[in-house]
Amino acid sequence: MKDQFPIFERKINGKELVYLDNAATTQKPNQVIEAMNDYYRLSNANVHRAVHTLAGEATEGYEECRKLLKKRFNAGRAIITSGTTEAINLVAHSWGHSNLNAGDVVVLTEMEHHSDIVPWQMLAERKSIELRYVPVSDGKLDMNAFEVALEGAKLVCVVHTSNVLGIRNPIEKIISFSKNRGAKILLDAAQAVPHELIDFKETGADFMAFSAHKMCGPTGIGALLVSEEAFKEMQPFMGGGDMIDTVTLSGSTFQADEHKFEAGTPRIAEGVGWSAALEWISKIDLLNHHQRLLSIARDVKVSLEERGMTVYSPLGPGDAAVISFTHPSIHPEDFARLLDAQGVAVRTGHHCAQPLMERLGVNGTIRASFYLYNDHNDSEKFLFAIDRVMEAML
Amino acid sequence: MKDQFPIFERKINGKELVYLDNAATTQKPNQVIEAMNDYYRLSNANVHRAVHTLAGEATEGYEECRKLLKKRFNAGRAIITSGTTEAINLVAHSWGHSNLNAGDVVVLTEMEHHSDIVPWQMLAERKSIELRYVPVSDGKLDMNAFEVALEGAKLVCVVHTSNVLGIRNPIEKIISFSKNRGAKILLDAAQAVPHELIDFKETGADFMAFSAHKMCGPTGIGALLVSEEAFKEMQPFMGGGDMIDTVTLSGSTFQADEHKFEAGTPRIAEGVGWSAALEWISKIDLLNHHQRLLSIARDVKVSLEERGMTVYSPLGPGDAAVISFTHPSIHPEDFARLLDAQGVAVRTGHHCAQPLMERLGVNGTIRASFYLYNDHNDSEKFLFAIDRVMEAML
Amino acid sequence: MTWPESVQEIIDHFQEIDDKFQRLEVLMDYSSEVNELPVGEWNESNRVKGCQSIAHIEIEIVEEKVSVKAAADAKIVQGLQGILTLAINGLLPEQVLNLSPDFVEEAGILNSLTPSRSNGYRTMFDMIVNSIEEAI
Amino acid sequence: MTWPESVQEIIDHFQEIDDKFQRLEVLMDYSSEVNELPVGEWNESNRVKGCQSIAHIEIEIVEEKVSVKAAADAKIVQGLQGILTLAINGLLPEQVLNLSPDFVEEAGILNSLTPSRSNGYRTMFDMIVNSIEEAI
Ligand SMILES: Cc1ncc(COP(=O)(O)O)c(C=O)c1O
Ligand SMILES: Cc1ncc(COP(=O)(O)O)c(C=O)c1O
Repeated sequence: MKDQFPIFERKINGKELVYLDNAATTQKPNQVIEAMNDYYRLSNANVHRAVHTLAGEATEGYEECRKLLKKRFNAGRAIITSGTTEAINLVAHSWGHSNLNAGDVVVLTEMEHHSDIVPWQMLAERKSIELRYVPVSDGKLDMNAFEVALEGAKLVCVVHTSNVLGIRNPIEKIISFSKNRGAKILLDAAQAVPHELIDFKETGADFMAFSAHKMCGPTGIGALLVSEEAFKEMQPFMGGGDMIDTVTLSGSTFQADEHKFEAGTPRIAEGVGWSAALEWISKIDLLNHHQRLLSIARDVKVSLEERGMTVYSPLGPGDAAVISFTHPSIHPEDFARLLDAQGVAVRTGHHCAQPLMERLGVNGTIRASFYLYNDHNDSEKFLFAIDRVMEAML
Repeated sequence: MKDQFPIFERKINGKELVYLDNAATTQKPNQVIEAMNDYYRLSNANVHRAVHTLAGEATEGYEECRKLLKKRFNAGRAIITSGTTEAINLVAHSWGHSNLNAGDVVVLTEMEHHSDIVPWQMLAERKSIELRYVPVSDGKLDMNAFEVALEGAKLVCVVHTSNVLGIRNPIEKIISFSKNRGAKILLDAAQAVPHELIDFKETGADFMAFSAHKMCGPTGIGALLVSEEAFKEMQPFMGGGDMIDTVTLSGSTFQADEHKFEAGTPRIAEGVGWSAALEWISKIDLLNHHQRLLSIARDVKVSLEERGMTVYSPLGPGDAAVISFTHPSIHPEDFARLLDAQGVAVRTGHHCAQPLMERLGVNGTIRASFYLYNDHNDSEKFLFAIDRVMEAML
Repeated sequence: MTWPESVQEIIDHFQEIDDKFQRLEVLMDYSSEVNELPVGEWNESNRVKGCQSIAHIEIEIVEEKVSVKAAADAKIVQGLQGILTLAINGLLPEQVLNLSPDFVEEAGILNSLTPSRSNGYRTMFDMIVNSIEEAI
Repeated sequence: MTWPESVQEIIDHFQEIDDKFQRLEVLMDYSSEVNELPVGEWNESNRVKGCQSIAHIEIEIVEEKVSVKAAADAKIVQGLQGILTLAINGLLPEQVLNLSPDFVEEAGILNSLTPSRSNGYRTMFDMIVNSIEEAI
């Protein structure tokens, strides 16, 4: 599959690229790059309310993205944002601000990405909302504590698949518990949609946020899927062109559909690129790759442990092929730089999940995350590079 | 110059493209398209806090955009946003929310784009702020009324150059009056930066918002320049990755610089593309082109008036080459479609400025807006196409 | 697919023309086929949303047959309404419900408009279908 | 540009090596040149901001000469600190102020790090310059 991704023709420090930083962002196949290229070369124009040919093509191209999102994820409403982070902030502002009041409870988990913590802390400060964090124990969400935390909750925000540990949380259970208690549910699916096909309506969630760039699409675009019920409760977030129906000096009325939440010139080229990525990925057997990558990751985990590493990722059946580990004496940053010198790209640090780091009792980890184009060859080179680092450092 | 813009190789309905919808979005030169292409083919990675080669390159590429913005516009602070609209909403949320209180006055004008009206209406509703609109008379801001409106104003928001009429407002005067009264100033420079080089510090403004896509850059990215004084008064807007310093369950601290306002994975490829556009445009003699285009536009205006059109654009010395007009009996939409059939792209409608339309006493206009690559050839074809429409319709 | 004769004539008419400008001219000619909906009867429920221009369309069942009235300030939109009128007016409700909106594509009419235009047309077609479904 | 002899030696040393991995190894060797800043003296003002790793650097003027103390948990960062120590320690303040931070680029040291790393290095160099300017 690597031949569909032009970046693998590139040499890094004279070596073939072993790209294991997929949880941060994935590489882009030719189709995606070409689609954006063609857009700028052939159809570039501003969208909506326009009647010339280019503008029509641009509008169709951009709106195609929404159609594909709705189709792929079986969603009634797909709001296009600049990414997962904006999508979650959108929920905090346009749903949270008008539906949560002093004393109301929002349940989060210790496993959340900062993008699903900070917006709620900011809202909590403004509106005196109570935040409850479900603890992680043994690398898993404590489901008993979750049930306790649910008491009186209006909203539950949970990461579907952890970007640090690859753990897929028991979201079916979480959603059914939450709904039974009358709470709305937001899924941070940034790490989930690259690895599995999610039927949004079937999950029963109210909001689902994710980014294009983690699923072979471009930077600068993402989406928020919304249930019909929650959609009705949302107020506009940002104001501007495209989201209004009429504007007068004494006040404005807004569009009725998703455009209400998409103020200003939208991410047109990005929408075209994401459409191409969605088309591309729709032809991929994700389940098959998931099993293949998980099996590679499990082998790597064993090898790392044999070399004295602590591996934090359980790599259970539904988990993504993400391995977080540390070495007892080699600093993650040194480790990563010495891997980079051998063409191996991994990420180090807190992975935007400091509370989870705290829980794991580390400052940071080294994270190797696998995706569709990775294979045994990559894992062998990775382990080989690890050995060279250890030789040099110990 | 057209040969630097691949889109002009394209035929529209069998005709050469006459692109006169530049106020909506401009076309992109090869360098810009290639830069993004190369980014995705060679350097794609997520930015910040990472130590591998691709991530380093991506970070440098993205941060280069900020450097170029600061340099070109002589600004101390450049926050990267998804466009003008987000930039203005950012001011409303992160400065307005914490610095404006019930009864405070914000001065706007009737000439504003919806993106500089609706965010303030939304804030006014939440915080009981008073909005005052400076009227337009004879197609100009009423400066006497402006002085009256300034009484007690905390913030003045004004469009530097009108997207409907091309008028360049007397912003030097507006800023000095406003500063004398102690009000902060936001410039909506979406239509200004494509046409003139602005020294932000020299203007004395506190905020300046604009979009890349209107100055040969990509979609999905824009900027807010901020004075040092105003920057200190800004609170975070969206929360998430990259904008924090530390996150704990009991609260978070934020970055000190512009990153504080850039939550989540930024617009990386877009930043790379905009950098290329900024480099490209820095080699263009904007003043020279401005005079050339204005002179073309003035000739066109005369020709349109000879044909019985009402032209609303004064096309004064500093104005952009934007011509808004209507025909007494032909509907703008019919007009635009019949022009499109001849390869001519213009925009029709309210141009996201309904209050100004109201003031002009029309539902909408036809707008032809010229940019660097337009020439006499285009204006001739445009007039020729107009004649054919009139022949067919009258 | 075979269309009602009235529709087939329209398709044939359009297919003879290559030039987009001329197709738009022909489209505007059909504006005279509209049975005008008087301004006094314009309301939110018969307004065609998402159009730049002002457009209204109203469907009634008169003596078991579909009757279309419409109005638009832009002539091209009124031309589309004229074609819809020719295609639908006087048919039985069931016949209309069996009709596919695609004929204008087949005829290359939408082709002569910009793609996003199709929304306005689709909206009108959907409004017709909804009105008929409600009425029967 | 000519560098102080101590710096020139470092540059020469690095320029002999082609392989990035080996350059990093050499860089780490320099970590032993650091005069350690004890943990008790770590504070916000000597913390190197924007580093992933923990890093501190403190400058004093002792008997009119510059004295550098530093600490970092990552060995590569400590190696950079070691090189800065060799380049600067014992010089007169004015000599340091005349020094350009570019020598590590010249030597290809930064080259062997990722570009964004340069920020951490630059930060340290700027901290040194600022401390000296404040002290004199
Ligand atoms: C004057 C003015 N302000 C604001 C905007 C909004 O810019 P954007 O849609 O790129 O956010 C525009 C462009 O549409 C404009 O012309
Ligand atoms: C689980 C999770 N949530 C949220 C985000 C934020 O996504 P983005 O930075 O694209 O907004 C990420 C990625 O960094 C993530 O992994």
